[in-house]
Amino acid sequence: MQFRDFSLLVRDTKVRGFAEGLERGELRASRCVGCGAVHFPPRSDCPTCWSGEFTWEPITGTGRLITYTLIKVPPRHFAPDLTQRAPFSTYVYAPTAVGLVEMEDGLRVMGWVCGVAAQNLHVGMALTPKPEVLDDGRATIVLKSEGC
Amino acid sequence: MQFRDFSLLVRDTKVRGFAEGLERGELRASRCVGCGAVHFPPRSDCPTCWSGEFTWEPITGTGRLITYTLIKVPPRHFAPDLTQRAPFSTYVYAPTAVGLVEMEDGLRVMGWVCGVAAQNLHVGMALTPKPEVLDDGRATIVLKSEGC
Amino acid sequence: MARVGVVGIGHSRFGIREDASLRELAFEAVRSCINDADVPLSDVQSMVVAIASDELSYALQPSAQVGDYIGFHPKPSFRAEAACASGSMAVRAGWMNIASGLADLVLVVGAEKMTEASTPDVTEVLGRAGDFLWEHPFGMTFPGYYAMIARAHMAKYGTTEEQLAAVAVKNHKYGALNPNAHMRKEITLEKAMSSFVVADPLKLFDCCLVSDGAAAILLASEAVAKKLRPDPVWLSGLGLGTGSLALAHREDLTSLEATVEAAGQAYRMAGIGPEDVDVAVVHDCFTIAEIVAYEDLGFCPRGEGGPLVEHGETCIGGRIPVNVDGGLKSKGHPVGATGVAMAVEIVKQLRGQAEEGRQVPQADVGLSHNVGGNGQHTAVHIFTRA
Amino acid sequence: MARVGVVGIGHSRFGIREDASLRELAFEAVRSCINDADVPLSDVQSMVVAIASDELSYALQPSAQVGDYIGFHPKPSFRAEAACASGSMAVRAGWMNIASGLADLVLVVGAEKMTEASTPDVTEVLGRAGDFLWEHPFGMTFPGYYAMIARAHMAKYGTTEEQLAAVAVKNHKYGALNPNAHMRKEITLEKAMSSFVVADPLKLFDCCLVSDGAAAILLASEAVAKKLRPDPVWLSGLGLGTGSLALAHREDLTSLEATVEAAGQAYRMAGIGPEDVDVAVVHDCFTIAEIVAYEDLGFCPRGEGGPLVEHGETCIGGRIPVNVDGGLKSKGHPVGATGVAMAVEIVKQLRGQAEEGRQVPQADVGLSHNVGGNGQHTAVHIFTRA
Ligand SMILES: [Zn+2]
Ligand SMILES: [Zn+2]
Repeated sequence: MQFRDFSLLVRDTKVRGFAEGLERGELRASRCVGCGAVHFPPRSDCPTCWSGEFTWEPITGTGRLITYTLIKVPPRHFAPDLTQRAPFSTYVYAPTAVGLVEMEDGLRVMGWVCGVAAQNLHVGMALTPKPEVLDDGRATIVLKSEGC
Repeated sequence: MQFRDFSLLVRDTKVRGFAEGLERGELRASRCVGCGAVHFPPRSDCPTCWSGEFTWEPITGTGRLITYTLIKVPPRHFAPDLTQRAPFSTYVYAPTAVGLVEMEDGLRVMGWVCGVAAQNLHVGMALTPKPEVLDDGRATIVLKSEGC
Repeated sequence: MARVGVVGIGHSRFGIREDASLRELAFEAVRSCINDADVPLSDVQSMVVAIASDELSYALQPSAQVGDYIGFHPKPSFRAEAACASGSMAVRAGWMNIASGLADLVLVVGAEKMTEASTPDVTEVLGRAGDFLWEHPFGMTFPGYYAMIARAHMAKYGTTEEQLAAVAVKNHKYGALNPNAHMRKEITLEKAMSSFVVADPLKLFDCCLVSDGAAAILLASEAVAKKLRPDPVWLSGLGLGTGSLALAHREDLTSLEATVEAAGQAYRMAGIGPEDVDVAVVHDCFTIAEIVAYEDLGFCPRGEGGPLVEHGETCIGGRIPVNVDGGLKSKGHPVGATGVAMAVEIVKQLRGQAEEGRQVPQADVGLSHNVGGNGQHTAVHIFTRA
Repeated sequence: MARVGVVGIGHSRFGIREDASLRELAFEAVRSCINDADVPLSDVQSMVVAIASDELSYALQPSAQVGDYIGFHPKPSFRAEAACASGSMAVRAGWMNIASGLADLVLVVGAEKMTEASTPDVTEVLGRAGDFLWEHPFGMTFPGYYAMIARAHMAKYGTTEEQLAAVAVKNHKYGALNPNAHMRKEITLEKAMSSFVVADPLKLFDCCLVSDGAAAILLASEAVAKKLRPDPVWLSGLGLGTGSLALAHREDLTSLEATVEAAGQAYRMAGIGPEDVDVAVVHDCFTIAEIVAYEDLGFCPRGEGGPLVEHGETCIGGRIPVNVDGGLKSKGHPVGATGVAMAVEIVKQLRGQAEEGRQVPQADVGLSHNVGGNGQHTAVHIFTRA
């Protein structure tokens, strides 16, 4: 079975609003109507108050890089010679760095790091998570340095 | 991941001699050197006497059909429009019948039934199991009626 | 031996659930189970999760998706699997978890998300539940195996295609009354008989549905169960049997050795016989499977399964009501969920909480029968009120 | 609480086993286990099988392949799974099977056939052990997750790439002495440091091998164990913890919450502390994982895992010998087999049967630590001689 793209994966679920957000350039967290907890990755059911009602809110601002890696050996779905179908993000991003940033409110976002040379990456640096639509029309999440 | 063909499946194991037999037109059972038990599908380890030594012997003669079916909805690996790679047996055999014959010594062999119209199939009829190499160069097992 | 009780039951709606992912389906079942038990999830000490296919779940350790989404970590959880009988393996492991003294409140969850994959993909994955090396290469599909069992049963006992169809008609009749069922509509014998052939002699209406869904039960030690509710249902008999991987190796193609073995264990452990069972859910992945189950479970003599259903003896009011929740046939078969959903149904029946028209009167002893593949694994569980 | 003993151990050769299929590998381990226990398989009442991936096995209910091939049916058997920790889930389920009173002689088998698939395929399947929905789409691979853990550990504690490499050097040194190991050859620090980068900062020699293999143990109730042999090793402590599916949700990226939880449970149950452990096998799927395990298991204070291995304290003769079988790093990591193989190694050490140069003297208490995915599941088991 083939790896499916990100948007498709979330389209079939109660968090399909996330994919809609991505396509509009908005990175969204979900907020529980019952207890106010904010979740990213977004959830549509709350394990604290058991509510199933959520609203969407955008993740904005800049976060700090808390860890990162450079994937040099990509999995099959990113290996261009091994599959004709390029899912979600195309391999142009590999071996670019993948990072995890922590926002001021504590939410953490994983994404491709953009605009920083590998040797200049360091834990603690400021990066801004943004959705980005690639030239194949699919959306992904990018962590942008200033000026990128 | 794709379904792999039959010969490949057994090539990696201690029963790889079965695949070699198929290619030479011989349907083989395995006989345990320790206790003499004969196995089909072939085994290379004996759960009775725990021996790991086996010899090959051909399955010959005619058996009786003990059950059968006509597969009208084939699985993906036999569905011609859904995969470009036709493994083991090509779909030309579907929806031809699949049957299970019991030989005189009690061994049972599953295979494609050849040369019998669907409405003439019946439990108890005589059929002879034979390996057959298809036009794609891959081997399979066919249960042949007289004159087929 | 230690007694283990069921103190909570939960069930998602089964069907083509485009609105929910695997984890969201599991949440739905767990929420309803926790509500039913009226116990906070924080009191639950351990969990066992049944999901049949890594591949359909696009995940290794798919149980982690469930544990994470219901907020269960860092507490113990693992996955139990035996294809279509996975749910019953999780129930069994949950029982062992408590009876061994490791925990006294254990959640058992079964879930499967099947309808995202294409029909040929699902057919492919399920077909591998049989002997993928020596039988699958002959175009054998999951229906193909049961078609061979049906053909052998017809040849040996004179079982008819009409008797097979009678199973479907009965199960759709009850499924129509079950709000959680996938296909809530009655069918006629004519409709069943004239549906297209999938694997001769099995037609479309001889085959269960491919569904998404989840179910959950909460198990408790005897002391805790009695504290939590006045009416726990007891899991009094456990049986687990296995059969040869290849259909070719079954001495008798018209019976599942695994069921006979599992039933023997379960009846012995519960101290009852088939005649004591008031209501049963059996594994009707195909109509022939229900008929074979009648015989293997001892509900009727060998070869009389066809006449049993034909004469209405497995309807409510008959000798032994079977699959009055609709069965896999009409309620649906999200494979990992099925065994747990069977436990939910039997508890519902024993509590007298089934919907109108499908409640078996005075049901004190219930049985579930859950088969993996074409008989490689079978679990039989017996539930009692006293 | 009931005592459960290990009365037999079996282990196949690990490696690229082109000569054997999944079922044949399992047979190899079971045969050696049955020989070691000197008990006929017909006396064994029940079985639990660990296989991590349906997809790599080309089968639903892959446990049926094992049961069929060793001739176990119609007796009970099912599969336990938690990715790379599957083997320990089967050990746990085997313990529960006996402690619950359902059986008193239970076989536990772990097996995996991995090298038939291509490297990108295996990378793909293992990568799905993490959060396939929210993290896998960023090219995240299994090494990628541990690379992020390594980077965080380096940033917080100053752990160095040389310290990571020291784990590899140690484990290869001992693996060279283990006849069942996949790669029986020592490596130098220079070689490890100069190998190519897989996921920065992890290099090739920071990663475990992809292997085929199987292992088996036979568990018995206290009474049966004492009857069968004078020296049963007791499975005295069981711990099972879970962690968030997404790495992003770990409060501390330098520790696995699942390990801390599992270790706490196991130490409590066995009535011991980390200082009592004479020999340990820990889950070194990547070198950083072994360093984090030292800290999470309490073998050293937080942040001192790097110096611990650098100073030779986890070699024989040091404070606590770890992975003197070669670890996953050099012995190999057929994922489903690993947890069972860990039990085999600890029993071997406690019996004093390890090969020359890798036997820990006077080992009375042993510990195994087995992680599923990047910390979604962790099992810690404690074995004792008395
Ligand atoms: Zn809430
Ligand atoms: Zn023999």
